[in-house]
Amino acid sequence: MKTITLAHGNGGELMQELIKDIIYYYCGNDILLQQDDAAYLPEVEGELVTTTDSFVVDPIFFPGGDIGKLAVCGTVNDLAVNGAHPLYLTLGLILEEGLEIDKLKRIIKSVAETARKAGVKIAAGDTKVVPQGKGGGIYINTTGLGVVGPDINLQDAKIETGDKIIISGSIGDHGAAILASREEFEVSSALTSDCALLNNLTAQILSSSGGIKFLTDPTRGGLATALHEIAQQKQVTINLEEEILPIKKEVQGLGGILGIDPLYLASEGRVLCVAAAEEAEAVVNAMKDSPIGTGTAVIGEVTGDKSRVCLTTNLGGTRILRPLQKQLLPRLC
Amino acid sequence: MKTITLAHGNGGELMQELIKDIIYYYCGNDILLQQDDAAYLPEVEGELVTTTDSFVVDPIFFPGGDIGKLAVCGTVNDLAVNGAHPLYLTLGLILEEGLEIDKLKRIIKSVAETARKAGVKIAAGDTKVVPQGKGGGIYINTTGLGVVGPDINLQDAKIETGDKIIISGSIGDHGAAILASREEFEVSSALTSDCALLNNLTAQILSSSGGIKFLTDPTRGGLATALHEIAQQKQVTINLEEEILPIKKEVQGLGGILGIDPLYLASEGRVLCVAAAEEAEAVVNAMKDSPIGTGTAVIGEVTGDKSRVCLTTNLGGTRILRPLQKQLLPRLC
Amino acid sequence: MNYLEQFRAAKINSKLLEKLQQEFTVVKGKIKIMEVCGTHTQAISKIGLRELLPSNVELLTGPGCPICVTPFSYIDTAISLAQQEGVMVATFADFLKVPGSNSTLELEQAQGPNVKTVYSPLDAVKIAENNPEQEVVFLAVGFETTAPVIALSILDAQKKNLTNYSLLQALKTMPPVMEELVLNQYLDIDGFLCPGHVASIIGVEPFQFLAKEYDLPAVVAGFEVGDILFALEQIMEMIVRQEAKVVNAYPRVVEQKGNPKALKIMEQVFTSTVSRWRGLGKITNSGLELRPEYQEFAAENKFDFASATGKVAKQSGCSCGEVLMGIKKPTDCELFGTKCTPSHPLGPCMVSQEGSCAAYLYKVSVKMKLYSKE
Amino acid sequence: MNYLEQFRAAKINSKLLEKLQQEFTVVKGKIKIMEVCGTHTQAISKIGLRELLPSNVELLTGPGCPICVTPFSYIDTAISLAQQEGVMVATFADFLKVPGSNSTLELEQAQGPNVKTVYSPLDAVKIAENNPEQEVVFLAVGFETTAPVIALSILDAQKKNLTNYSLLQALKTMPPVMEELVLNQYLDIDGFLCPGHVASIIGVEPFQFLAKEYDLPAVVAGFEVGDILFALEQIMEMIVRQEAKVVNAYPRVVEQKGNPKALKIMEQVFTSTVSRWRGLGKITNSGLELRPEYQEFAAENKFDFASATGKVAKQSGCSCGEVLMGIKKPTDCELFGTKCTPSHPLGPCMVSQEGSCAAYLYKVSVKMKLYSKE
Amino acid sequence: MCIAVPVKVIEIVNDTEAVGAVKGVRKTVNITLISEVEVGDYVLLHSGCAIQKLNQSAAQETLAAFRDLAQDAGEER
Amino acid sequence: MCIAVPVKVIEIVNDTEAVGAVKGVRKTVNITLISEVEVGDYVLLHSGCAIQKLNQSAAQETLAAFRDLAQDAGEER
Ligand code: SF4
Ligand code: SF4
Ligand SMILES: [Mg+2]
Ligand SMILES: [Mg+2]
Ligand SMILES: [Mg+2]
Ligand SMILES: [Mg+2]
Ligand SMILES: [Mg+2]
Ligand SMILES: [Mg+2]
Ligand SMILES: [Mg+2]
Ligand SMILES: [Mg+2]
Ligand SMILES: [Mg+2]
Ligand SMILES: [Mg+2]
Repeated sequence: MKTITLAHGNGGELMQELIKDIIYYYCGNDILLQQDDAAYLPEVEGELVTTTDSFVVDPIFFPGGDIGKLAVCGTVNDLAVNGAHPLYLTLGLILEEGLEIDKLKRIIKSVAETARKAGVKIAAGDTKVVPQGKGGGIYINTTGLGVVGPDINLQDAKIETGDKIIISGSIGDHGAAILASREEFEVSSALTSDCALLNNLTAQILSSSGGIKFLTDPTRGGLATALHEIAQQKQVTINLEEEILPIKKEVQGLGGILGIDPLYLASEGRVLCVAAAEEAEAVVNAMKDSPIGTGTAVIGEVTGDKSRVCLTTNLGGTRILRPLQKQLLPRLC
Repeated sequence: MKTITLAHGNGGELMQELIKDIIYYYCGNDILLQQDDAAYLPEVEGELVTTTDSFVVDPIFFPGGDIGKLAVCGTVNDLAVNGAHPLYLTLGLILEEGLEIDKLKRIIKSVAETARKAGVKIAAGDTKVVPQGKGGGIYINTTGLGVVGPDINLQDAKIETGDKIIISGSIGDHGAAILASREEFEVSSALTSDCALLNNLTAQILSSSGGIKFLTDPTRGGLATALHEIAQQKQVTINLEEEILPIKKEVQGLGGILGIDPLYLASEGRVLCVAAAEEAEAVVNAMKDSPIGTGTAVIGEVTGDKSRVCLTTNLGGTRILRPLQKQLLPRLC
Repeated sequence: MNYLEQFRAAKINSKLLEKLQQEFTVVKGKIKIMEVCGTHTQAISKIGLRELLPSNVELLTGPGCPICVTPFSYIDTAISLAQQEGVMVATFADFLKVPGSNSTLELEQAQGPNVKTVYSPLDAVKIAENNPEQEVVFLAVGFETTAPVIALSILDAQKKNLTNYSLLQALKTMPPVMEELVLNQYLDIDGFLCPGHVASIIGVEPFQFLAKEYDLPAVVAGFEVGDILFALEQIMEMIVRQEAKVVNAYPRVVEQKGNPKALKIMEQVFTSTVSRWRGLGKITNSGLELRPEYQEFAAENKFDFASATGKVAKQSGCSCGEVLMGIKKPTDCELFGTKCTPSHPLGPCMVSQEGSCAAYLYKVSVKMKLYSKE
Repeated sequence: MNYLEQFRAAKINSKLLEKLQQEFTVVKGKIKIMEVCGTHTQAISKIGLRELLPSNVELLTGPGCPICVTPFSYIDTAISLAQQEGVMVATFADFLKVPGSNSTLELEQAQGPNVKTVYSPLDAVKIAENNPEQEVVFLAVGFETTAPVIALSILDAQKKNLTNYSLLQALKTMPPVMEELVLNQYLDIDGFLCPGHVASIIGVEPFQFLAKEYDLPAVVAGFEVGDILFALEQIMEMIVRQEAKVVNAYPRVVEQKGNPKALKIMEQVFTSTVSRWRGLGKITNSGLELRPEYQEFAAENKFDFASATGKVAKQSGCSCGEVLMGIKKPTDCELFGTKCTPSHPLGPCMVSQEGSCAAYLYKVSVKMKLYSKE
Repeated sequence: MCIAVPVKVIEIVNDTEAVGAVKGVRKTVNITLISEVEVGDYVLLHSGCAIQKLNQSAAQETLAAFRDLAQDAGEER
Repeated sequence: MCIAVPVKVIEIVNDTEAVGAVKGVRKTVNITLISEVEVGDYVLLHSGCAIQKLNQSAAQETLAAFRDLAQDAGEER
């Protein structure tokens, strides 16, 4: 059978077979193979941290990754930017009737490889099948569990005027790569998603300096929205410098053609960091040492307490950056 | 705005508003309100247990419940039948563009109420929106975290010949209620889903006797499939007595009309228990004390080591019960 | 208690079984009784009856499972129709998993809106009505029980002026195939359990030839446990008394003349034709086809099947035909249990739990035999 | 470096800005320059230019945002079409959030396959081709830049013999509305930044009346930072020299006669008509409508709009019209910032970040004024 | 061959439709294939249609025959 | 009014279609609205169509004018 059918989701024999042949085959480990209603976890040390995300990316294979890689990176990264060491993921699959089983295998293989790289185990899973026309090929939920060591205390850090805003590389690559791979726009480019695991990089950042105030990953909504959330939550003014924003030329090109602002395009492998001014250089250097941080740049700083994000334009003007409001769709003007 | 649009899922302002107005409004608690990429959890005592399930039920509102109640019950129950005390759930929503916001509110309210009853907190959440025609109104993933006390050791219990098979009530009510609510069959009945929280009942069962060998909830695939899994995993023969199987007359009626065997219809609020023969009576009594265990019955026993499930028919014949193979669909013959 | 419930009363059933067991042991030598109805097969299997009978009794499974008797090429044609743009195949769910050369209807269903399972052919007409741009082809399989309902769907489509509803015809009739079995030189049947729901339409008459021409006892039977036990007992009595009659043991549902209104509608729309049976080949007058005035609803007239059936290249290696004819036992099939399993059936006999091969695999006592004359 | 990149060179731009600032301070008194193109507005906002200019300079935002100038009733008609069974409205994404009486196109999109956003009207034709059972109505809004592309879509649909593609017409033309503004007694404009992309189609000629008839300096400008600064500088120079010319500062794209081929196609399909502008009312010859030979592609001829527009009952209370006309400031609107926000806009001026109300709300320096004669 | 179940007619909707009930489940039933159906009748439901009316006295006779036979078994033992 | 971006024509597909490139992104472009387009030309892309060819020498002249003006600013300061 080359295709997922509704019978693969009915809890019966075919489903068990699918789980054994694909999920256990690629992702199997001592915990997952308990095969019970729930999985017992070994004892953990440190403060527990959890996060959940569902992934509904379209297309499910894109330049630089696929939904499987994305689903692991996304949740591992959310743990990582909270200072946690990621340990376990659960894997909830919603398959659409008609999905080719070969595609599912490629995706689960990708889940397994990325999990291995991140050092996390798939602890539990679930597979559902929805009728053809009620899904997107595959949707994936990953929920993560990690631990934070006693030496890390991001929660109580206070962001102050003068703190630097640092990003680990170019912005919007993922969002642009996804848009570029949508047929309707009839575009193509060599652009690939930046989708990557951030846990090693965040560990490096946190060990390089005690001056880290905040870490996040600017995913949905892009850099502007991520910074807006920080500005609102921490009641600070953040000022970016347009001229030093790292944006790849392809991202600019696509933004131009489709009328989309790269500041609102998602990254899936970038850390956004707020660091004390005096520590910024050390942090930048530590980040640049990482293979996925070579493009690290200071892009702005905290300038006040107005709960807003501003961009100083190349010309010296100021733009207020609002959080994303509309769908990212090509516009007439 | 009365309807979910794609903009509610783009990570921007409308999404934040939706989350605050609905998710936080109903489910808010100290942990969820950290609002970070990931949530820090208070220290826990005992062995950690985790489980995940996605819920894709159609229709999303059905007699006796809705997808929100189901999503909480399902995951709480999976923790509970593994002997765990449920503590936290994560909540991953995949909304379909076009879902009425009032429906979403009702569902999230239902999530919150059921979580409150179960004594669990929603620790983290995620909201995605998929285009109209690529979802089922709403899909929900819940991932659960619980702890098992030191006095409980279901993992090492050994199932032996003579052990009794006990169920906490009638079988297949949920599956039948869902089928009955599907318009195409033009049927109606007063049947309601048995969807319920099992954590109090399982706690009662486990405290009533040290002779509990196995607990599970016969959900997808129904009683036959659940027992088949036990038979395979534990290499035992399980024998059921047709005559004492608790099946509601409406479930029988619907099964007759649609040509569907109630043994393969899901329950969402029943515990299936394997108990030592000498403890069976005490266990049954304890179960009957619970408001959701009043229909408890011994329905069979372990009779050998053949990894199969048999049913002794009313006439004294034997039927081998295979796990569910096909979709549950009305048949011609 | 509804009076119908009494047919399921366990106490009486046990007594009936006891009586039956006693009778069988009285008779020396092998006794072979064939149930020709798939629903009887299913009921017998569900009550675990076969193993309760003495070892000299065989309950033979006849050609009454519409899935098992439908030839391979029909499935391929249905699949090739489903694959066509603008065509939606509507079918009873039973057919979903039956393998064709390269696919199944279930797989086609998964690829797009190509296959829709329906509870009734009348639902297929509704689908055609709501999807005017799609040709809805209903897989018209089954026997006389279902034929009137399918006829009704044609009248319904006609009334609604639908030009996008058609049948892929493979309706069959029971008495002709039963006669074929009786005539089979290798087959030695002592009595027939006649199909009660077919008889509810066509009545008892059409089965009389069994007694009159071939001297065989036959009982028209219902489907409750008591019905089946009672019918078997009636056959036994006749065997013991060396008597051959056709007894109506299902009179609450079966009238002597059947259901005249249903028959009239069925005959208005359909007429007899030769039909091809898997494992048995072509049998004269054993099928139903649309009358000339309803030929506009024949999928055959709307599509070019030559090209469709031209595709039938790979065979699955399935021995279902031979199994159905008794030339092979399921275990003689080299695919049995290894490449062919209920989850991944290669032939129709493995598709349903009561299919000959599936039943054999799970060691429910199976004593089916059916020899072909070839 | 691609030669076009040089138009973005930061160093030159800073020098140009410096020069401009110097010039403005030389001039005493208020200077009002209007950019009539929404894309200019957007570019100016993105570079944060307004606040970099001396306080005696106002950059007025003209009626060049197709969203802001489209009347309320048009949105309602589009929504009522989308709500019709068998009708799919194809639109540029800009329109999705604009509120009608009871709904938005975005909400209609969420209810079913009623609204499809397209990158190009040519894509809308493809959709019509692939969905023969649906009427695809394209929302034909925009100015001369877009009109030729929409004309092309009509020719494309005609070549493909499509009978299910049509336009809901609201195309507008720039020079007539600019003249209307000039004639407005309350409005006092010192110079115009002319729309470069409109000019790429229609050329420089149609703007000459500004200088010749009304003695106003005007510069046809591009959209890079340098283009805008340079164009403003050219206007300033003319103001200082009390000279009125129409200068083409975008010659790499704008030919004196525009694009003859595009004009030909546009004129083949469309002809001038009166058009209604939000806040400005009807303006003679300021719109485009399908020529009689293409009227079969007019949605107006396929649907009964009387019934559709009859629905327009509730008004949102939006003061966009008055804001556009300068009778009210955004802050004078009682809905501003409370009931009307960028996430929940009640009027088109709040829809895009550069809309007058949205811009005002976020305190990007807004100095827009536009008085009506009423 | 064909699954069919008896249902009790509890409502005649129109010439072609009735509502049948069995064990607390109601089902819309097409009644075109049978004649003179009334509320209270039992009909045999197959594939959405009533294909025959049930004959209650014949049922009672069959039940009586069952009982006779069952008694036989009891006696002979 | 209308977003439009210059792209370089890198391939003429047929009478109506070309491939344009800008900053490493390729885009199919309808060229029906312009005449005599060749590979190497720059065209202005709006809503899927090339609406005008770019005039390279005019561009250079404009750039020269920019530079002159910028120099002015430098001198005057
Ligand atoms: S085992 Fe499978 S392939 Fe072989 S005869 Fe049976 S159904 Fe056909
Ligand atoms: S604030 Fe809103 S409602 Fe008021 S004028 Fe502006 S857009 Fe219209
Ligand atoms: Mg479970
Ligand atoms: Mg689970
Ligand atoms: Mg994430
Ligand atoms: Mg599960
Ligand atoms: Mg994150
Ligand atoms: Mg998250
Ligand atoms: Mg569960
Ligand atoms: Mg999230
Ligand atoms: Mg098809
Ligand atoms: Mg519509």
